[in-house]
Amino acid sequence: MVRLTRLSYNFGSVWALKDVTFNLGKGEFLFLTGPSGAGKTTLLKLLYAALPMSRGAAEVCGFDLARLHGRHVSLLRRQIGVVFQDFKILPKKTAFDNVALALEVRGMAKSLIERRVRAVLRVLKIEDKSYVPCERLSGGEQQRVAIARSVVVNPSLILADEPTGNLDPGLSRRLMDVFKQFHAYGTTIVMATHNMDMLAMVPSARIIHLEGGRITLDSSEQQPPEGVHR
Amino acid sequence: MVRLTRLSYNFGSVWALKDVTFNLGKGEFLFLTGPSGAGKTTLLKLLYAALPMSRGAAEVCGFDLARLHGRHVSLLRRQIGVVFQDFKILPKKTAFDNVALALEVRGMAKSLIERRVRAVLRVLKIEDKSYVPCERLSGGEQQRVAIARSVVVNPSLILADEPTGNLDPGLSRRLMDVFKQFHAYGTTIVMATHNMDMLAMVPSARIIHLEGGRITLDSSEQQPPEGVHR
Amino acid sequence: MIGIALRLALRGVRDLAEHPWPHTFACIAVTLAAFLAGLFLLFLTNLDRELHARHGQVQFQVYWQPAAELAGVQNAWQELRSWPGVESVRTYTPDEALHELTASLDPEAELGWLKGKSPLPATALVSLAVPDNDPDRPKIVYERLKALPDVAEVHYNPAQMDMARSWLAASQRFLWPLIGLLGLVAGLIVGNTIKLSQVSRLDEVDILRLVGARQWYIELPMLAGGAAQGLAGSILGLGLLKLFQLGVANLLNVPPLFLSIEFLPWIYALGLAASLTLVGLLSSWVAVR
Amino acid sequence: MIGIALRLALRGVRDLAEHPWPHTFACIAVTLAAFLAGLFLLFLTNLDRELHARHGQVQFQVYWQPAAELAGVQNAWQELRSWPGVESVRTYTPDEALHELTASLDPEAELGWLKGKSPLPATALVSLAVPDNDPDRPKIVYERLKALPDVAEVHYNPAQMDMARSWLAASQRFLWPLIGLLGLVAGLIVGNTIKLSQVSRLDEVDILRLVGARQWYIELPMLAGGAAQGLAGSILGLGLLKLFQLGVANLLNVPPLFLSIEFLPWIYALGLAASLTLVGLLSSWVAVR
Ligand SMILES: Nc1ncnc2c1ncn2[C@@H]1O[C@H](COP(=O)(O)OP(=O)(O)OP(=O)(O)O)[C@@H](O)[C@H]1O
Ligand SMILES: Nc1ncnc2c1ncn2[C@@H]1O[C@H](COP(=O)(O)OP(=O)(O)OP(=O)(O)O)[C@@H](O)[C@H]1O
Ligand SMILES: [Mg+2]
Ligand SMILES: [Mg+2]
Repeated sequence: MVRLTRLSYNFGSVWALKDVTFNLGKGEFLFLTGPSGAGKTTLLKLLYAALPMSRGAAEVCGFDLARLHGRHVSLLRRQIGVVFQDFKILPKKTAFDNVALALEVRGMAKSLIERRVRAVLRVLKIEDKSYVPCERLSGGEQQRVAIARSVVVNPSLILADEPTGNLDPGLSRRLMDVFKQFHAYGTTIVMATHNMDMLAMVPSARIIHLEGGRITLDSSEQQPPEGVHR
Repeated sequence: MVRLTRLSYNFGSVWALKDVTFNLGKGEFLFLTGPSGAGKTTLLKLLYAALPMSRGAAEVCGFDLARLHGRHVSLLRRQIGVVFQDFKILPKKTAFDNVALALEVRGMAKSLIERRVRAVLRVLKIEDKSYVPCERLSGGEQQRVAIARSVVVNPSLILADEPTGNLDPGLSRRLMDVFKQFHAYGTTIVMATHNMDMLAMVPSARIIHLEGGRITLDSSEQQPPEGVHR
Repeated sequence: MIGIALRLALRGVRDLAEHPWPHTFACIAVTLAAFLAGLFLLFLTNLDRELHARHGQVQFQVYWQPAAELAGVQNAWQELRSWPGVESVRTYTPDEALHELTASLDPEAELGWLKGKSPLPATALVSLAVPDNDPDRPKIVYERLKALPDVAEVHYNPAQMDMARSWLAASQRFLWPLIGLLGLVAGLIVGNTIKLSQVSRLDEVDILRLVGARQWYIELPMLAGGAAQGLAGSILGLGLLKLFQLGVANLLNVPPLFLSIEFLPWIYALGLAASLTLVGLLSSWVAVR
Repeated sequence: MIGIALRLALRGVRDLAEHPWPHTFACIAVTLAAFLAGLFLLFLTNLDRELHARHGQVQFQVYWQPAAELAGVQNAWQELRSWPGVESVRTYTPDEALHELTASLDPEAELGWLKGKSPLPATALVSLAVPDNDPDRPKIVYERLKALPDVAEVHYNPAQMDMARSWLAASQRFLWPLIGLLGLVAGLIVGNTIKLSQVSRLDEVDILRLVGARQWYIELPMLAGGAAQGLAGSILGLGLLKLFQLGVANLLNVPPLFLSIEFLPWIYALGLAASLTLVGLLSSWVAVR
């Protein structure tokens, strides 16, 4: 699903990622941890082609990121559900519209959209805020809209950047349940988090710890790099 | 420092706060907890006059919020340091400028500003990002800028809304150390958080739990409402 | 496909309501730019029309011999009116000429005693239109006038003839470039403003890209929105202009100016609206890129 | 206090660079609006000047008797030029008149044999300025011309006289309202655009309020920024206009039009710049509120 080989990325003189190499098989659950500024967001951004590749090689969902452009970018992104650290939802549109947007972009029929969006909003317990403009939602509610938008498309890869930062423990657990359910159906999940409680909730998950842009710990290191996880 | 009497607030038909009553003495440390959408942010916004009072009575730092307007709003706000849940920093300005802004607004001399801002940025470990525009900072770095701006003014009341959402455990602990230090010097602190680990770090703190806009638990309830804490 | 495109376009127009202020301001600015451009055009077209009307013609003053028979002269006058290109003929019998002259100098003069004894000749003022494709007409007409029986003299101001021709040439040379310049400036104002108002939607564009929207899916609503603003603004602007024109139409239409201000030829108005709409579309396109 | 105000104002101008695109677009739009308004003004002032020059005067055509002594006539011509209000006197001896007439009709005609035997009288075309405060002058001059020795006839077009007066009245009545309207429209365009560009700074205003800034601390930089944009735009626009004027100044200055296009009177230019600056200031103020 994801193969990174000596991936590096710099913002001017700041190297946010240095020689990151790992493979992630279909259906794996990966926690990205590391202190603030370690490069977690940068890594996720590279994976969904929001930053251009500069050094190293990367393959995501069968797309070679170094040779990706034009409409292939949108094709790649349609396979990925992303929860952004800063949500990136449209403040003037309602929660429903924000979530539906991801499906409309894929050309899905209106009635189907309606059903799926409702279902997802219900699972994340914001169905009562469906028709409220997002700028009027609380921090946690906005975060749940962002999460809903990422999973509503039934992606084959979910990238979640600090998705529990504004959620209370109860909602965090519920979110993990949703992710675990997707995981059970074979979705690959990459979640960047500072919340150590989350790690405990998915004991089978792989953990990669970044520090200063380098991998300092990979819980699967004992195993051969291209092994059981594929 | 803060006296609330049957404070209620509604957004249209949604009652975000209902009959909230409590007194907070100078130098108290209060944790506001509660599920997402409980009304924590709304309560904080009322305290620094970002929302107009509608029902009930409130006094903050000696200002009666119901009869506050014009330049008194800015006078009140100058006594308060606020960490916003969504940071509210200027993306185009550097970290230094964002923090300095709070001091410039108070008419402080340039050289003094320089010294204080540097000191605060160092404590929060972002001195190496001082001259980077904030839009280029990571989530946790932006949050630290927001925190730095709230404490740099030496406020008599700190309102912090989920200040550790994007911080790793190490930085969260450091932030709590900073807050505890201010607390030791007599600053009143109100912190809304979902992070239960934080509660454990200030054992002497008072905890108010909101649910659906109502106080469901006040750890000082055993004591008379207008007692030792004044 | 067309259904989707239409739906997207409609959505683009609807979405303008999400940022009401920028788009209202933009629409006002487009309206005003359209009005200003239209006002200028109105001015130019009216001026051109007026000058064409006044200068695109030559006048001959024909003097008959004082001894000429009035009946014969009046026959000639009748004939004159049917000559090709002759637009008007103002005639004065000797008595009328005298009356006209003295009345203009001293309205109270008592002239009854001069009746029938006027020292002035019979005259006719012949206005001739000079078409662009027949520059020799004045000369031919001049010869024909001279050849009329009993005609003593034919005066005409050759400078006037030149003036007419140079005005025509100048207006041909400058009017269109001026209109072009005007269009450019109005277009730039409108384009700028619409681009500026679309800046408030760039966040949206970003987010759409991030959730996997194709380029056209993003662009179409923006283009439709921009075009709608251009169209709405130019229609409002032209409406304002029409009101203005109705208000001033007859203000100058008093003797002896007789300047009636007419509305833009509809083709100009249509062109203005169409080009501003196009500009709105293009500048939205630039804004999304 | 003044130091702080100055520093804040400077900061407002500097901060424009933080949102380069909106403010660049706004500045371009202001430039173009200023240019357009200036162009219109240029047009109006030149037209007015031209029409005043052409219509604010009356022309008399004076015919001497064919038998008059040429020397005496030429003395009269000399005297004429010194009369009050007389702007020019174009004179034709009989030969010159004949030459002029025939040359204009047929430039190749051989006229040597006619020399000294011209059938035409000596004539003079007297241009008289008609000041607003002396409407009777034409009549007086007419009487004096008639009283000259050997003068046979004096023609003048009384309608022309009326025309001059009505134009003056009309331009007094319409020029200023038109300029006012123009200013209003340009002002609205500029105001709108600057307000639109300041929308991108409203976040900043919000944040400043939240950290406890006073109203004037927030407003001053915005006002300075808006005024700077208005000023910069109008200076650029007037610069463009000057270039335009230099480019076209002599295009129409060819015989027989002799229309030289002059730049705006400096007081108009100054007024334009000042009012656009004020508009920028005011609309920023509205934006912050
Ligand atoms: N501007 C607004 N207009 C309408 N409703 C609002 C607005 N702001 C907040 N609300 C509603 O008020 C309720 C309380 O919101 P508030 O932001 O105070 O919650 P919170 O406790 O801070 O939650 P979180 O932990 O998710 O940040 C929520 O139901 C929210 O949807
Ligand atoms: N657009 C940018 N321009 C310049 N530097 C950047 C930019 N974005 C991120 N950086 C820098 O790159 C480094 C890694 O940033 P990144 O956002 O990946 O960190 P992170 O691991 O997500 O941190 P956090 O947990 O705080 O969100 C940081 O030092 C950050 O300042
Ligand atoms: Mg991050
Ligand atoms: Mg909140």
